[in-house]
Amino acid sequence: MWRKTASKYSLRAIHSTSKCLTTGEKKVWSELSSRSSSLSIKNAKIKKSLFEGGKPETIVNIERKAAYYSPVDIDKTFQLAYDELARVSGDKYALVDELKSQLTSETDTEIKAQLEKKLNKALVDAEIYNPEVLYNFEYDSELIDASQPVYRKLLHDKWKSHDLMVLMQRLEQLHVIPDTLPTLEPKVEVKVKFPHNTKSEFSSWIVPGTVLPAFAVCKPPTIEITLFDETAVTDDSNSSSLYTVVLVNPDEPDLSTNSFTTKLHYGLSNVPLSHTDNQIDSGKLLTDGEEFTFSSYIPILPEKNAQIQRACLWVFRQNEPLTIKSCERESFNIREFAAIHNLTPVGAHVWRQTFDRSVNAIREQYHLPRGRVFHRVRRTDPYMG
Amino acid sequence: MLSSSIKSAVLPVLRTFVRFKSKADVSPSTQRVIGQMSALSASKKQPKVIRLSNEDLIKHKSIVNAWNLYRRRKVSRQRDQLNKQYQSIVDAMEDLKQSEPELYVWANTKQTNKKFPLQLRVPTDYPPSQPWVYNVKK
Amino acid sequence: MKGRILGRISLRAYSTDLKPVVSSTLLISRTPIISEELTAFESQYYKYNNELWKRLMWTFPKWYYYKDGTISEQMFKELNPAPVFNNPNVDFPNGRPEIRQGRDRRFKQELKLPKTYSTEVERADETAAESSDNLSRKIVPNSRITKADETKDLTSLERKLARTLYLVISLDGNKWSLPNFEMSREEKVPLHKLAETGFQSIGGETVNYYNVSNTPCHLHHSENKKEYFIKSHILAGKFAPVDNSTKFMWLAKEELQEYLEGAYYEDVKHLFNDV
Amino acid sequence: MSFYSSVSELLRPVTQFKFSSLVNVSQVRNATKRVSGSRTNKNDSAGRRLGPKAYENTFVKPGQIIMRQRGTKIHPGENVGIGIDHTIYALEPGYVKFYYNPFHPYRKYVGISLKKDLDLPTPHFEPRTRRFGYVELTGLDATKEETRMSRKEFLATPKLKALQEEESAFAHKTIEYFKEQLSEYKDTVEDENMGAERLFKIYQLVTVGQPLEQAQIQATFDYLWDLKLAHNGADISTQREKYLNFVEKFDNTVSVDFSNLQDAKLFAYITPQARSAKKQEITNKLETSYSNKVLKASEKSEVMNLIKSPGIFSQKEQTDLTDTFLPKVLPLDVPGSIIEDVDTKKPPKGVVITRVYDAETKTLKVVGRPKEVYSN
Repeated sequence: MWRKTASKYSLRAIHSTSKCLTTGEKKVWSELSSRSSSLSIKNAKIKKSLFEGGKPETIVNIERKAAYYSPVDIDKTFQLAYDELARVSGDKYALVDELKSQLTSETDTEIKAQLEKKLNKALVDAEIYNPEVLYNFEYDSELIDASQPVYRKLLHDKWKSHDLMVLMQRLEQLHVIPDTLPTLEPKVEVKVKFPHNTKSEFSSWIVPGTVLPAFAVCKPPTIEITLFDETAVTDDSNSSSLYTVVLVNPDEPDLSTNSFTTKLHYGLSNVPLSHTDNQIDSGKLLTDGEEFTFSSYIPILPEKNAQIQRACLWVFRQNEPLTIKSCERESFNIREFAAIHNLTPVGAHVWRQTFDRSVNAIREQYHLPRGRVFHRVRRTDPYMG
Repeated sequence: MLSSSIKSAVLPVLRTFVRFKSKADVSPSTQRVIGQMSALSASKKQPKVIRLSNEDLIKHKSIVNAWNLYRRRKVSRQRDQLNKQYQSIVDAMEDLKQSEPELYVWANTKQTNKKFPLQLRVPTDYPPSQPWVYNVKK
Repeated sequence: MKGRILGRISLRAYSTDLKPVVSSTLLISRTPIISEELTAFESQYYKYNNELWKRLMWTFPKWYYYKDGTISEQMFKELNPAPVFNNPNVDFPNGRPEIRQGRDRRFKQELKLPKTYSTEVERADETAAESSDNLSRKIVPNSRITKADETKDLTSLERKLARTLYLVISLDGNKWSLPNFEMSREEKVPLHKLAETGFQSIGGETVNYYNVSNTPCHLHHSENKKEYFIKSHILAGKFAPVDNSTKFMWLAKEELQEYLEGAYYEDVKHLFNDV
Repeated sequence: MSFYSSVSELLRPVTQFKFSSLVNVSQVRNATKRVSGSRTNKNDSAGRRLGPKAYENTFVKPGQIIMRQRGTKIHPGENVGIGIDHTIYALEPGYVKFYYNPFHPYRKYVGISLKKDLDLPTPHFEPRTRRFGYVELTGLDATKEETRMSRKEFLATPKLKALQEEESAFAHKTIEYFKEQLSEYKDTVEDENMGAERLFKIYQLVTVGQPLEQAQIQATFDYLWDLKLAHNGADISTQREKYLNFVEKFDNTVSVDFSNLQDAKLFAYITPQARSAKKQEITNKLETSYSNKVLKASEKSEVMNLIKSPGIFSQKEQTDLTDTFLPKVLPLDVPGSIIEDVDTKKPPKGVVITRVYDAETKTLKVVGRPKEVYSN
């Protein structure tokens, strides 16, 4: 049986070698009335060179373009491959339609949740091989639309393949876990940058574990929290989409016990986040900053010879809206804080700081007392706690 | 032995024929070893690395994706058919066991002196000059 | 012991007349002689990969196979002239060449080797037999499409060399079926023996075949009849019906769908090979 | 948390063993001993004095040796180090504890607990107990220690200072320049100083890769944050309101082309929609009237002006457009860019003779090309 369909399909494929978007099957990915426009390539020229061959439009330089040679027969093979992929996608879209109709008639919430999970998977499967989606994901970051399940899947895979591993390595090796919280099951990607910086080495996203000078962290950071799981889809009434962000320094010297205490440096709560609106940036702080902040930002300003200190940023998912009036900064117990407010840690980030020449000026700006100075040789006095 | 046609092909070449002296000051045996080694080594013989443009990378990825899907579909179809065939053997034997125990015993007896036929051939890309053997000697 | 069992079974057979008739169906197939036909996508994919592979191949070590100053080297040089080198005073509108060892590294190397046969002149005095003995002759493969394919001879064993063919017969010229042989109620024989003797009786004397197993591969129930299928391959010879009114054909899977009865085909179709 | 609860059962520390049971094993020599000895049994050496030097719950100081051994009979655990000959020594002052580690169930460990009643190993999900160990300095010592530099810092200081001066000079110059240019917009921009400083901040943020709109927001945020800090918690709502009003007016009045600051020009603000429309318009114009033909010098400068129109294209877009419409050498397939029948010995004026490789015939061709096909 399959042979019949295969031969029929191959005949059609031969007739449509160079012309695309003509046959019925190809409509799956060229039809844009029910699909988001972010699933197709925006630049018409690049789209044409992808489907009809010729010199690549992504090479702008005219000489390099002329000197470029595509692999032999790639266009013809691509057309046949596209037919094959579109056919598979067509089956998946049929499944999507079926699941959607089932969803509208279903009333049981549990079955509905299962159906939604299936629907999401079908939507991913229907687009995951779309060459236009792959192109946009690789080369056109503007078109990555996190409201589409397929882009979320691609983003998640990319995160897991590198950034997540780097983060977990740094969290463990720098003992952020278990010094602040026991452990972390990462569910969201947390990216941090300090956008007030005008030096290129400090203005981009921070790699976990980097040592930063005080002037580079003197104003509140932009925090990007990318949500991957489908349950976190937000609408305003749904309280599970509210997040709490806490920045702590577990290395604040405590001379009375000859040990360390944890200090709270920044606290945000009730921050609504969704797949598309996922940044806590200056714009948001400018308009709603007062509402979110329960503990305003004070940079970590290590004292001379107090060694390197860790800035641990934790992102929690809230189970209900919180009313945190204010919080004691000194001797902050983050475990207790999470337990009291019923918070689930979903993401974390860490950078490090040490004393540098910009510390004193920033202390003055923030009206903080001058920092203590410690002897540079470590003594053998025992622990007093 | 050179055929006459080859000789005719060689003749125009002979006019440019020059016998060279050995270029290097090495013995012929050493030269031969050098030739053999260099034929095996990669130096200067490697092609340029293929650097694909963005479009071509996506095209290549899509081709590979499509191929993997295609193969997966084909293999799973074959596996399904084999499963069905096995199931129908089981069904037939179960039925035989119930209705015709005697035939079941015969059908289940191992054929010990049976040999795989040498005449069964692996398919080739092009057929032999006589595709089928008609005269059977018993 | 065996006699006792036999006696009991025959007794039981007599006692109920409604017991279905046992029969054996021979599923005799001609296995493919040539490789599978590729689909358009398959052949295109292989072609594409082959081109990539050629592009990434090492340069042919000419100096190893053709010694400097020999006749064969001269012939090779004439066939493969050196490409234009990267002259800085020349404009190359489509990229500057990168020549290493007489090959442009940007492309696959296209080599022409001296042919062992002449392309123009055929020797007049050379007979066909002589030319087939000639080791330096040009190799021309046989066509994958045979005469039987062209004349659409459905009884030929030389048709559709790339497919598995199955024998179907028709006793009256209208109803086609796989060869089926009923077992007598008096004397029981093994199913595969029944199929073999039946096949030989209708015209399989001149066939060299190989019975895959004595185990039936399928059971088809029809009204008051049980058909057990026995798999077999034809190795050589020809099916020649004893009775002239018996018609036969060698058919591939899709053709069987046309000739066999619908419900019957649906029941047995998984036994037929797709290739 | 669920992971923690599921695993914590498994990771509960194994009960500590008494150290005495480790060392109280009496030695047994199993090899037979000949009465008369042998040739190989004559060179006996002195004992190496191996074994534990500190016992369970002994208080040790940093550097004190806990165990001498051949190989790791006992592995180093928390707050201890191991030497080249596997000697285990203390890194922190505290109490010696011998223990098993659930992650390596067949190893014996020795570690130092900072408190006598704290058992080792520390539970896997509990925070570590850490000692600070530095003493606070006061008075003159503190000032001296604070100003003390590392050699690296000391050597880099003059360079850093020069760099800082250069930066501030550039900032001053640019702000002055912006002020000068802002005088044109006097009727709408009241505070030139504030405007010029804002423009400079936006310029700095744009050069590190922020989009213009985001840079504007960031500049506002930074200004208000500094304002808040300067007032130390006092009410700043009036100043805030004032600045936000100023920003709204200013950003809608004037903007600067940041693609090349050397000849930066202020220009009247255009909305993003208007900008993209203009972009489209210029690209269309370039494509219809200036592509695929040999351009005269005047036309070339027109193209350049179009590409450099202030505030329309980014730096990257400008180079891309220049590459496309003003290439170094015009391709051969452009009509009129090749003059086939030309006297190669005496080419006419304005014609350059070149050799060109023809890919079809795989030969070299001598052709004449008008001077205009070359960009310079």
